[in-house]
Amino acid sequence: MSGTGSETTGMGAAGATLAPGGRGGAWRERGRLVVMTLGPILGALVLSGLLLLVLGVDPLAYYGYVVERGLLSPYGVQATFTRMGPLLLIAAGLIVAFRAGIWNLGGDGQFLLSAVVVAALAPLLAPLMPVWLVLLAALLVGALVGAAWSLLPALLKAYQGVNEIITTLMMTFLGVSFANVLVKLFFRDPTTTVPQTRTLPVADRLPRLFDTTVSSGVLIGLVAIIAVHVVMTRTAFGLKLRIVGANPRAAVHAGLNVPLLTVLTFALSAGLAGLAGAVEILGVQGNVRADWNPAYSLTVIPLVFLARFNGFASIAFVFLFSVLSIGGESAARRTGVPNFFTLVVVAILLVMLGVTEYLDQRRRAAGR
Amino acid sequence: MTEPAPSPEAASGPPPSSGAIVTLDHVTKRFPGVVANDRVAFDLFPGEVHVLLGENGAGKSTLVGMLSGLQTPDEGGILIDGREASISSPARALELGIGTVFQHSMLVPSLSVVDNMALGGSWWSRPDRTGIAARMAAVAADIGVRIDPHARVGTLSLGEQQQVEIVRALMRGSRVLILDEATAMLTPKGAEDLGALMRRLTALGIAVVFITHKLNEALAFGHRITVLRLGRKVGEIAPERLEALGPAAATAEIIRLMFGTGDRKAAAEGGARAVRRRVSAPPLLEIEELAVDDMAVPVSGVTLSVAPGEIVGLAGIDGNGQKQFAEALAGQRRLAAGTIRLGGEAVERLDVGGRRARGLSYVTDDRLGEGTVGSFPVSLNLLLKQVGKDPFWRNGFERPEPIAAHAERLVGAYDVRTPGISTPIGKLSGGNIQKALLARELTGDTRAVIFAKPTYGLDVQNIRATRQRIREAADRGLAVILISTDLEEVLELSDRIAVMSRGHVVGMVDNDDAARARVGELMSGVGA
Amino acid sequence: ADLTSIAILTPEAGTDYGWNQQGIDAAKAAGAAAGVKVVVADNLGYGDVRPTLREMAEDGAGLIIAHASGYNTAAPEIGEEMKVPVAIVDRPDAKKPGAVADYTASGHEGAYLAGRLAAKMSKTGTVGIVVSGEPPSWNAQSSAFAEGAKAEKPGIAVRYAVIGPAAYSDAAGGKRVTEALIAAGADIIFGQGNGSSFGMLQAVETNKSTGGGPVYFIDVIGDKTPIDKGNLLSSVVWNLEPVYAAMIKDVKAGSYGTHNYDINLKDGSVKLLKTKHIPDDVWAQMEALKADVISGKIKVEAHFDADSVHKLVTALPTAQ
Amino acid sequence: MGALFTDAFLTSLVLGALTAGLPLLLAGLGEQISEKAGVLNIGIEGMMLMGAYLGFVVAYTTGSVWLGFLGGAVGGMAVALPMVVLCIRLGLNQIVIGIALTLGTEGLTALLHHFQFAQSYPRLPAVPTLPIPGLSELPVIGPALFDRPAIVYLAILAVFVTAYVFRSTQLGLALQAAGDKPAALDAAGVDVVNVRSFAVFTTGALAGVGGAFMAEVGAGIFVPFMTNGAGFIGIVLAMQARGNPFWVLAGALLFGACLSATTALQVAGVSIPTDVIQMLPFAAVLLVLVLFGRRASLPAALGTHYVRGAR
Ligand SMILES: Nc1ncnc2c1ncn2[C@@H]1O[C@H](COP(=O)(O)OP(=O)(O)OP(=O)(O)O)[C@@H](O)[C@H]1O
Ligand SMILES: Nc1ncnc2c1ncn2[C@@H]1O[C@H](COP(=O)(O)OP(=O)(O)OP(=O)(O)O)[C@@H](O)[C@H]1O
Ligand SMILES: [Mg+2]
Ligand SMILES: [Mg+2]
Repeated sequence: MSGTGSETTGMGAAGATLAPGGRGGAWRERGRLVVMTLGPILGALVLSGLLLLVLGVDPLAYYGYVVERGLLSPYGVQATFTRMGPLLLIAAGLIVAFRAGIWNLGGDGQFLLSAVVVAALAPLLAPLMPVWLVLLAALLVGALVGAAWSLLPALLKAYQGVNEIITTLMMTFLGVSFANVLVKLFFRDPTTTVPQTRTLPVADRLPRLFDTTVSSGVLIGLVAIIAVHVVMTRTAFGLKLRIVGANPRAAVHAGLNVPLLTVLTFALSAGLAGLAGAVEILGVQGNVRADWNPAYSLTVIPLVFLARFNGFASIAFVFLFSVLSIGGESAARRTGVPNFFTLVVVAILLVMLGVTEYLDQRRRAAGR
Repeated sequence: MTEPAPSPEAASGPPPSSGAIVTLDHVTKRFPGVVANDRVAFDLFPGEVHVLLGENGAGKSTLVGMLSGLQTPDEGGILIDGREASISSPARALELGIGTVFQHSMLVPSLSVVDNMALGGSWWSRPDRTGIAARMAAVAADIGVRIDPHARVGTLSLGEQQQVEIVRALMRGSRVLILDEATAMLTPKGAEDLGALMRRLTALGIAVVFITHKLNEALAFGHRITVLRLGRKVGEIAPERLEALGPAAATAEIIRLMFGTGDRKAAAEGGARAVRRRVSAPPLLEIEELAVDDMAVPVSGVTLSVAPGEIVGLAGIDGNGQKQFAEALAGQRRLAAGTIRLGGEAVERLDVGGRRARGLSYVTDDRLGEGTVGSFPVSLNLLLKQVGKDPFWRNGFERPEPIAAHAERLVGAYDVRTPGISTPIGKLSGGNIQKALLARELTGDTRAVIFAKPTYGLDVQNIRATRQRIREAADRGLAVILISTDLEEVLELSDRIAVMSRGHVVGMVDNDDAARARVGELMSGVGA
Repeated sequence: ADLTSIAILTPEAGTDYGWNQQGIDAAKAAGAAAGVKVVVADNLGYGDVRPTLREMAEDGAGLIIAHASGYNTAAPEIGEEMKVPVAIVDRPDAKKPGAVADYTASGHEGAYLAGRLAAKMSKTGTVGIVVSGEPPSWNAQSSAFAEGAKAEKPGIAVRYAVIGPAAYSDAAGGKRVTEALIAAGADIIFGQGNGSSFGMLQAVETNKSTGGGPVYFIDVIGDKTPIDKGNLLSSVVWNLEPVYAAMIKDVKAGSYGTHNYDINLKDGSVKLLKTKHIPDDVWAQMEALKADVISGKIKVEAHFDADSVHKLVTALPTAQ
Repeated sequence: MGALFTDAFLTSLVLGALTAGLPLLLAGLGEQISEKAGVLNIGIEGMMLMGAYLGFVVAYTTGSVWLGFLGGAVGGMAVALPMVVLCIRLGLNQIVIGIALTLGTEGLTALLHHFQFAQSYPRLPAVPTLPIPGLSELPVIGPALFDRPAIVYLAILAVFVTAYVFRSTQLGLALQAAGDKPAALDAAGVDVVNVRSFAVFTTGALAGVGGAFMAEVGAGIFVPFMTNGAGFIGIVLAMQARGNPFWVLAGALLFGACLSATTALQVAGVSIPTDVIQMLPFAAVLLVLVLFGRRASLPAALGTHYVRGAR
C-alpha cells in the first residue's frame, strides 16, 4: 500500500460500480442494483432470524418491534431521524475520503475531540451572543478541530507517503485519551462532582424541527451528505478528487496537484467528522462526560461501503442502521434478547453484502 | 557482437529427430480489447534455441505466460512430450521443468539475491544459503557475470537484476528455458556469454525459447525463428532454411515478416509521403540539454528542436529513456537540467496544466495506467486534462450538455467505437481508447504534440488511422515528436529521426533512403 | 397523582451483583410493594439514552429512574419535555419540585465501617482500594473507607489505584491492579467496579498476602455470597428499595422533587454484610460502631470528588 | 515511602507489565505475520475476543489450562476462517470484512456470555507457574519473569520462532514475498493464496491464544468486551515494528510498562490521570512515524488482492 495507490486496498469492485451504465442497460442496471442491495438485507434478516430462533425468540415478533419502534411510532421514528444527524455527517466525510482513495479510519478521534471542544466552548459563548451565532461559531469550530486532528496524517500521507490507516488509527487512540484529559483537567464543569464539561442549556441547542423532538442536526447531515454527493459527482473539484482516488497516475498525467488534493481531502473528511461531533453535542447531548465515546465512525465505515460511496444510498443505509439501533434496543427489551444482538445483525449484513457482490462479479464475468 | 554471423553450432543444430518437448496447439488468448495470441501454433524441440521475434505487443510475452503457467489459453491446447497437458500454475510449469526469465522483474526487492533464488522450497526447510551462493557463483562465472549473493535485490540496477534472474533460471536445471528479453539489459559482452551458454545448454538437449528485439542476437544464437505479428504467427524459419539463407537474406526475410512489406503497403494505401517537404520555418519546440534523474534510466543532454509542421521521430528499443524524456517534456517529471521553449517562451518551469494551456500535448503510451480512468465514462475521459474549464464547467459545476456535445463531436470525428459516451472507457478496445486519447490531445489550441508509442498494441486498421491522424496534425502546422519502438512507423512518418539509447540521443538522421539502414544500425546498437 | 408504572434505566445488564442489579432488583421490589408496574431497560450503555427515556415516558411510566450518573443530563431534560418526574444520581443540585429528585446514593457510612473492619482484620497493616473509574459515589466510599481505616489504626497504609479510564469491563486490568496492591502489602481489598470487579475477586482468590495469609475482598453495593469461593469478607450492601419506595410515595402524594433521597445506615438501606469470615467479637464491635455512626457520635462526611480521595490516600504513606 | 517499593511490589509491577503486555504481544505478532504476507487484518480484535471466550470456556469446562489455550487458538482461527474465504480467496475488501468480523464477534460472545455465565460468573483458579531453576531465584525479576505460567515462555519463544521463521526459513521468505511482490512468489511456484491463508490462520491462532491468555491468566474470567481494543493496539504495534518481531515485543512491553507505571504512581500517591500516561505509547509511536515514516516501511502489496496474470 505504498504511495498514493488507491486500488491497492482492493476496492476494485466498489470503484467499478461507481460509473453510470450505458443508457440502454440503465433499467437492467438499476434492477441489478436493487437486487444487489436488497438481497443481502433479506439474507441477513433470514440468518439473524435463524439465530433468534436458536435463542428461543420469535423472529417475526422481534422484527415487528424493531419496525414498530424504529419506524412507525412517532417518538421512535423521531429518535431515528435525530440519530441520523451525526451518522450522516460522518458518512459524508467518509465518502469524500474513500472516493478520493484515502482510508481515513480516524473518524472517531476527530469526532470526539471536536465534541469536547464544542461542549467546552458553547456554554461559555451562550451568555455572550445570540443563540444562532453561538451555534454557528460552535459548528465552525467543531469542523476546524476535526480537520486539525487530521493534519498530521494528511501531511505524512501527502508528502511522505506514510500509510494513513496507521496514522489515523493512532490519532484516534490519542484523540480518545486526549479528549478525556481535556474533560478532566481543563474543561471540567466546576459545579458538579461528575467529570464532565459544562452543559449547554436545552434552549440554546440546535432548534428542533417543527413540533417534534427531531434535532435539526439531521438537516445539517442531509444537506452535508447531499452536498458531498453533488460535489463529488457534479463538480470539477469532486471530479479531481475522484481522479486521484481512481487512478493517481492519471491524476499526475492530467496535471493535478495530488499532494494538495490529498491534504484537502483529509481536511474535508475530518472536518465533516468534526461537524458530526459538534452536531451531536449541540443537538443532543449538551455536554461531554469523561470516557464518553460512541465510536460511530467504525460502524458507519461499512455502511458507506454498503452504499458504494453513493450519498443517497448512504442516507438509506444510515436510516436503516438508525432504525435498527433505535428499534433493536426496544425489540431486544421486549423480547428479552440482549441488546448485543444488534451487533450480530450488522455483522451478518456486511458479510452477506460482500458475498452478494462477489457473486455479482462472477455473474458478470461469466456473462461476457 | 559487431557481426551478426550465425555461429557454427547454430548452423549445425541437432535435427529435430525427437519430437517436440512443448507444443502449443493453436492457442488463443484474449485480453479486454486485444487478441494477444490468435491461434498460434508453436513447437519447441530439445537441443534448439527457438527465437521469438515480433514488434512490441505482438504477443510474445503472452505466449511465454501460457508456457510458464501465468496465463491459461482461452482456446487451443498445450502438449508436453506429445501428451495433452495443462500448465495451470507457475508451480506446475516448474514441475514440468519449464524455467522462465520474465520480461518484467520477478524478484522480490526486499529479499537478498540468494533468498530470491531460494524461494519455493518446502515451507519449513532452511534455505541453503551457502550452497545456493556457491552454485550461483559457478553459474554466474559460466555466463561471465558477477553478482553479490547477499545484496538486497532492491539495491541492484535493473541490469543486475536481470542477470540474477538468468542465473536463477539456469540454476533450476530446467529442460525448457525461456528467456523473455533477457539480454535487454546486458552488455554486448554479457549477451555474447549468454549466447555461448545457450549453445552449451542446447548441446545437453535443453530447449531454449529466446525473445529479443536484436536481430543480430537472434541470428547468432537461434536455431529456429518464429515471428509474431499482432498476435498471429506470421512465419517460422526452420533450422535448415535459416542455415541456407545466410545472415543477410535471413535478416531481410525476418524484417519482411515482422513489419510486413512496409513500403509497398504504405504506397498502395497512399498514406506515406514519398518525400517530406523541407521545413523552413523557425523551430516551434526547442529542447536544450534536457536531463532527468531516474533510478533506472537517467536521461541527459537531449537537445532537439521541432519546427511547425515537422515530425521528429524518436526511435529506439523500449526502455532507453524515451518515457522519462516524454514525461519530463510534458511536465510530469522534474527536469534535472535543461530548457524547453515553446514558441520562444520558456515552459520548463510550468506544470502539466501550464504547458498544456500554452499548447503542448502529450499522448501517453500507457493508456489505461495513466492516460485514462478506466471506470469513468468516455465523455469525462475526453476532458480529463481540462477539468473545471469553461464551458464544460461553470462555477465549478459540471454542465452535462456541453460535455455531452463535446464528447459526441469527438467520438464522431475520431470514429471512436463505443456503445455511448457514458460507457466506462476501460471497456473499450485498445484501438478505441487510443482514438479517444488522440481526440483529447489533438483538440483545442494544441501547437506541439508528443506521441508515445501511439500504435502500440493496435491492429492494422487502427494503426493506419492513428498514423493518418499524426500526419494530419503535422499538416495543420503542429510540431510533432513521435516516440516509437516500431522502426517502420518512424520511417513512415518522420521528417527527421533521432535514435535514443541508454538515456542519450545517439544520432539524428534525415529520413531519406539511407535512413532505414542507418537507424536500424543505431537502434540495434550495431553502429553506435 | 395516580401512578401505575415506573421505569428504570441501567447502563449494563442487571446481572452484575452490583450497581445495575441492585437498582433493578430494588425497583422491582419497591414497585411490587406499592402495586406499581416496573419496566426495566438495561444494557443501554453510556451513549444516548434519550430515545429510551422518551419511550418509557410514552409507555406510561409515571416515574423514570435514570440509574447512572451518565444519564443525569439527559433524564431531567426529557423528564421536562415529556412531563414525567425523573430520578437521577450525582446531581443533587438538579432537584426540582414535581420533576427531578436526586438519590446520590453513597454508602459512605457503610464504607467507613468497612474501613474500620478492614483495619481490624488486616494482618499486614496495609489495605487497598481498587476502582475501575472515579465516579462520585465511588469517590465518597473510597474516601470514607480510607478515613475509617485510619480512624481504626492511625498507622495503617491505605493503597489506592484506578484501573484505567473507562475500565469498567477490564477484568484483566482489575486483576493486575489488585495483584499490585496485594504485592504492596494489602491483605484486604476494597473493590469497586463492574465487570472488572470479577477480575479483582479472582486476584484475591488466587493470591496470598505478603504475610502469607489469605487476602480478603470487600465488595460494594451487591451481595456476591452466591458466587463466593471463600474470600468475600464483607460488602457495603446498598438497598435502594426504601429510596424507590419513598419516591413512589412522594409521586403519589405530589411532593416529589421537594427533597433528595439518600441511603444510610440508620434505615438499613446501607449495611455491612456479615460473612462467616468475620469473627463474632469483631462483628460485635462493628455493631457498636454502627450505632455510633447512626447516633451521630461518629461523623462521616461524603467527599464526592476524586481529589479528596487522592489527598486522603496520599497523606497516609508518610504517616507510617 | 521507602517501605512501598519492596521487592514484592516491584515484582508485581514487572509482572503486571508482562501480563498486560503479553496479549498485545501475541496480537501484534499475529498481525505482523498477516501484514508481512500482505493482508491488513482489521478483524484481529474479533479473533482475540473469540479466543478469550473459547479459551475461557474450554479451560473452565475441562479444567485444563492447556486445552484452554488450544480452545483460544481454535476460536481465533474460527474468526480467521471467514477472513480467509472472503478476503484472501474471493478478494473482498479487507477493511470492511475486518470490521464486520470484529462487530459480529463482540455481539456473539456477549450473547453467549449472557446466556451461559451472567448468573454464575465462574472464575478460574490460579494458573500454575513453571519456575525456571536458578533464574527464578533472582530478586524482583526472578518471580516476575521466571516463575510464570509456561505459556508466557512460549509466547516469548514465539517471538524468537517468528524471527527465525522470517529470517531463516522458506516460509519466512514466502511470507515476505507474498507481501512485497506476490507475482514473484507465484512465478517461483508458490501459491500466494495458500501462503496468505496460512498467515491469516496463524494470526487467528496467535490472537486467539492472546485472548485466551487475557481470560485465563490476565483476568481468570471472561466478561463481554474484555479485550477492550487490544487488537487495534496490536495493529499499531505490528505496523510500527516494520517486520521485526522484537520490536513488537518491545512495543508490547512498553504498553504494559506504561500501565504498570500508572499503577505504581497511583499507589505511591502521585495523582496523574491515567489518560495522560496511556497517551504516551501512542505518542511515541506517532513520533517514530513522523521522524522515520517512509514509504518503504510497509509491504508494497499490503491490502491488495492478488490475481495471477493481471496487470
Ligand atoms: N495481463 C494482461 N491484461 C491485459 N492485456 C494484456 C495483458 N498481457 C498482455 N496484454 C496485451 O496483450 C498484447 C500482447 O502483449 P505481450 O506482452 O504478449 O506482447 P509482447 O510481444 O511481449 O510485447 P513486448 O515486445 O512489448 O514485450 C498487448 O496488447 C498487451 O497490451
Ligand atoms: N476477453 C474479453 N472479455 C470481455 N470483453 C472483451 C474481451 N475481449 C474483447 N472484449 C471486448 O470486445 C470488444 C471488441 O474487442 P476487440 O479487441 O476484438 O476489438 P478490436 O476489433 O480489436 O478493436 P480495436 O481495433 O479498437 O482494438 C471490446 O469492447 C472489448 O473490450
Ligand atoms: Mg484490438
Ligand atoms: Mg513482451
